[in-house]
Amino acid sequence: MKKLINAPEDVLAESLAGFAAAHREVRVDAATRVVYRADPKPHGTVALLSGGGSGHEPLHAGYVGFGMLDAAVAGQVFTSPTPDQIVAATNAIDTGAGVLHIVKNYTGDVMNFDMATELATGAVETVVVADDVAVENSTFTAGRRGTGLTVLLEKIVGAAAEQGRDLAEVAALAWLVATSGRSMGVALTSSTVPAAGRPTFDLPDDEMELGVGIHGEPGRRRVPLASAHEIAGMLVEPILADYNFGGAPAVVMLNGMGGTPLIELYLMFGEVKTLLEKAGVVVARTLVGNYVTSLDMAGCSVTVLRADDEILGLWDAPVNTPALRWGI
Amino acid sequence: MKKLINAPEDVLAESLAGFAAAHREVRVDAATRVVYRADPKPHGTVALLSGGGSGHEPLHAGYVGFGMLDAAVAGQVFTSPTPDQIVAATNAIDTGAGVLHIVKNYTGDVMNFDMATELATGAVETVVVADDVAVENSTFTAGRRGTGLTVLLEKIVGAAAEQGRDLAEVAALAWLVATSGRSMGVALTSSTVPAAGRPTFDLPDDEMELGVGIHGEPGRRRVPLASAHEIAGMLVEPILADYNFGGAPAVVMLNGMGGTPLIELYLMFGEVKTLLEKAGVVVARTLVGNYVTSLDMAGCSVTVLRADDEILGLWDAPVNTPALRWGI
Amino acid sequence: MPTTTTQLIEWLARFDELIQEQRGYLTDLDSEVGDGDHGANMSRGLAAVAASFAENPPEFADELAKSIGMTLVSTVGGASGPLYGTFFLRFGTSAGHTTKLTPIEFSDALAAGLAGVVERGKPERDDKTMFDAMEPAVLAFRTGLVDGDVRYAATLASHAADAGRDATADLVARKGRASYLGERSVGHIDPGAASTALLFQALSETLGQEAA
Amino acid sequence: MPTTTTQLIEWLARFDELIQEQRGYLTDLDSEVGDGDHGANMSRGLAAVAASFAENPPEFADELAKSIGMTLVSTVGGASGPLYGTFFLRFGTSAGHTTKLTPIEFSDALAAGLAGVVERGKPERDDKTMFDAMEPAVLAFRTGLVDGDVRYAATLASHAADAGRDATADLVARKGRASYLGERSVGHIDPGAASTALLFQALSETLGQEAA
Ligand SMILES: Nc1ncnc2c1ncn2[C@@H]1O[C@H](COP(=O)(O)OP(=O)(O)O)[C@@H](O)[C@H]1O
Ligand SMILES: Nc1ncnc2c1ncn2[C@@H]1O[C@H](COP(=O)(O)OP(=O)(O)O)[C@@H](O)[C@H]1O
Ligand SMILES: [Mg+2]
Ligand SMILES: [Mg+2]
Ligand SMILES: [Mg+2]
Ligand SMILES: [Mg+2]
Repeated sequence: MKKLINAPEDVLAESLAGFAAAHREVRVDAATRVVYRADPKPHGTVALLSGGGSGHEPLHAGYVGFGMLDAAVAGQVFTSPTPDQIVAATNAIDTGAGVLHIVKNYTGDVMNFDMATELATGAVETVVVADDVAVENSTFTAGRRGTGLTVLLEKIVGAAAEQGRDLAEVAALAWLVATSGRSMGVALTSSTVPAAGRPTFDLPDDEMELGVGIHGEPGRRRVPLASAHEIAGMLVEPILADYNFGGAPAVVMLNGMGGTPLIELYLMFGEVKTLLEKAGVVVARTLVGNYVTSLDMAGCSVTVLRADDEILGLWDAPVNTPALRWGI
Repeated sequence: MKKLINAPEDVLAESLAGFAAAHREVRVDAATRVVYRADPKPHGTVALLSGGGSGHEPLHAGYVGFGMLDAAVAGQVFTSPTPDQIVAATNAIDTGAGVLHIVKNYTGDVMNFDMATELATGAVETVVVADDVAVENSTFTAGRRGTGLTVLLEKIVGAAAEQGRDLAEVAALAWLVATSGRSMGVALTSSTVPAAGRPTFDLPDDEMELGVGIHGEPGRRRVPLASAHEIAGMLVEPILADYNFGGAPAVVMLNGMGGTPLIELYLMFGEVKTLLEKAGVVVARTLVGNYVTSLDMAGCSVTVLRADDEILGLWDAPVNTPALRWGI
Repeated sequence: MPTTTTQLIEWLARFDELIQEQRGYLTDLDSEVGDGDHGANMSRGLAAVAASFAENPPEFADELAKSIGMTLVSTVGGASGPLYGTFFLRFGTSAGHTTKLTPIEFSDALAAGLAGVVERGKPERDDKTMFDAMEPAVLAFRTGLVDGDVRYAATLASHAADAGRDATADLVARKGRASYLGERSVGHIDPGAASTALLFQALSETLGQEAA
Repeated sequence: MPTTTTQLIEWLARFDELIQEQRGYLTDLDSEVGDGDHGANMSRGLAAVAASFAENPPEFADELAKSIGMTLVSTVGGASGPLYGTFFLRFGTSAGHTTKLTPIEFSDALAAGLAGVVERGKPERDDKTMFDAMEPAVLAFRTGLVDGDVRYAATLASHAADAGRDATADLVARKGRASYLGERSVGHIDPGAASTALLFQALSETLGQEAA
């Protein structure tokens, strides 16, 4: 395992410490592993909390700041945080208007956030993101996984919260976004969990894992390595087959898994955009880069969100976080 | 070779096309491979041009926009652009106040920019960035390589140009910055040039290349794989040995080489900052992420720039580019 | 012979020993159908529980079980943390503010814990989860009391849990991470079912000793 | 017998053939001490020059050499592009607006090209660059004219270039990418010196044929 780390068990704590050292605009509580805004929201504004296993940086801590999250709770690498951490963060950011929990749909995350909700003092609403079309029959599974759409939701709903909308309105918008987007990913290599020390799965040089999760869970199927053009098709097709984006403007993210350089991500985006437009999708806003990663995994994912003028307006609204910043 | 590409010879053109599709704020001239601001600077303002071989994304195209570059010229992967491209870009962005060429110190880049300068119609000044302390006795070599400091220089000098300073003042500031910063890098793996199809150099699982360049040129020496803490020492020490940063505030960048995830980069930054502060360096501003890459190489580099209030002010000034954005 | 809080502590202490012994085995099972952290998660959690016994633990069953539950909830993480945590939280509520539990009270507490797991994870029979080891074990314990003592009941429960664990191998996972594998999950024992079997093995060993 | 612009074209056409033949060899040399693109760079550039001859090339030496220079400059890239480009740009300026060059005029044009390379890259003797093959070749050509024709001069030049190329193997690079290697560059022939040897091989073959 070749990594810029010290002892594997210290990776999370030390990385959070470096994050705190790098960003004055956030405050990190090392004990509970929670990242907060340095200057909290005005009283009476709905607060947003997200969190999950680590290893997906910049998700979630990188999105703490004006226009997005109020706090992010970090679990161990690929392991959901615990209720006590979540409760501490929830109570700390509640300005009296309640807190929205943004949860990626994994059994562990859902149950830990559920328990935290039962223990929290103030009002809590929860939105569960389950955008990964790679998981097919969700009736016989834990349901679709939460992946790339989480970033778009945190941005859009975060902007709405800054406007002073109440908890019910914020939660309703969150559910609208959560149900209007789809994602699909591919891995060219496996990620290596520091504690494990070896790749989670072996992938031959001439194969790739299509429909992969962000924890190195296996994907839909293993297929021969293909060209960027063909891969774009394999990602876009199941997304379009699953939801009708026709006509409406869309926010499109081409996300890197952590180990793939920008020169490739831009090339992939070109392919994806062409396919989407051929299918009648109006690509209104775009995001290209490493936004929801899986440690050092090479690969990418595509997220498409059906939008309208209101959602585009919230997307364009000022945001000022370590990983996403504009209009400010 | 596992990459999200089509034919290797098309990587540059297709990646530029994707870049253009992703960013409305820039305009890409496919014929000359030049990226321009969508809306040019006001007449009479000094323009900034940089460029070099591709494979270092987001450098340079990602820094085209308000507060930084006016255009970026892209050469083939790891091969400098040609004078005709540079001349076209120079003449196109000259608003009458002249153009500053920001050149990384590689023989090919220097000579191609020199020829372009001879052929350009308007006034041109050139600053050469040579910040890589890994190259020891520059009298018997082509001199130190230009690496991470280039980003800091483009940001700071770009802000000065927006203020309306004249070409002489802008060039003088550029040289001040170029001579006040130092960088040092390490590679855990080799990058793979698409056209070559195989890693540029073989690196055993238990070794790393210390003082590596950004084209996969060999480094200062090959050493056993070490902990993040030890690596931080190997990077910071030669930087501090080469230049006196004592007392003054510094801008510090912890840069990823392209294949190393953010969780590791933040951990490394924590180590580096601690060492710098122990040595009396005042870390006033920080940048952590993939800013000057070497395709998919795993590793990182540290850049330290000695600053003062004027330089910090220019650093904090608004910038609005695809890869660097704040205050706007 | 009623069960004492001291025995509850012994039970969990033994569970901790078994988890630390079997950590690698649980991890391997989870690597095949999940994300390979069940061993680490349980070992972290039970070590914390054992540590909490060092500085004088509560003497009443409700407080003790709740502190065990809260410790598991706040240290295990993942899916198994809330599940095992809820099991002991509900166990405590049912046990009540006492230092001794009659066999029936103990059996009711186990049933309450099981109900908590069902509420938390909504597992159904044959979903290939810890429930498939826990439900038969809790039922067997109650059956055992019909014509035997807690020791006999615990032995039946442990055997039932083992059988339930082994049976998960033939099932297609429909809950948790393993469910993403669909058919590919067949042929592998569920890691949570395996750790639950250890929980009941520890119980029968503890109560067994006492009666010996 | 003066040299004609037709012969200049034949010279470069032959140079192109040799570069395409030796592309892999040049790349291997550059992989050892540089970044492994010299073969690709030169092949891209000379192919473009050859292509430019297709639609009727300029008939005057100055215009022809300048178009060759500009083509190289705008297609080769890297360090060798400006160097070979400047060589032909200066060659053209010195040759002047004529269709025939006397032996001395031709020799002067080569010397002007060499001076351009020196101006552009500031190479010094034994820096382990193309200069170490080019300088002896240009001097040998002039010497050859003292008691021989252009054909004899070109043969001497080619031999001198080969000798200069081979001698770079023993040198420590002090210019270009290879210089980062320091001592580690010893034992490897400089790729630019190798391509320059091909340039003069092409010259002697071209003028040789003509006279034959
Ligand atoms: N919905 C559920 N109901 C009951 N048990 C579950 C459920 N989901 C998962 N489990 C149990 O949790 C175990 C996995 O625990 P663990 O690996 O520690 O957490 P995670 O799956 O989050 O990594 C599974 O083997 C299964 O027995
Ligand atoms: N300063 C210089 N002066 C003369 N020749 C040089 C100089 N620097 C490099 N060269 C020549 O250029 C050759 C390398 O060319 P090439 O590989 O095409 O460009 P790059 O080094 O930019 O990749 C070297 O082998 C050397 O002969
Ligand atoms: Mg887990
Ligand atoms: Mg090169
Ligand atoms: Mg697990
Ligand atoms: Mg080269």
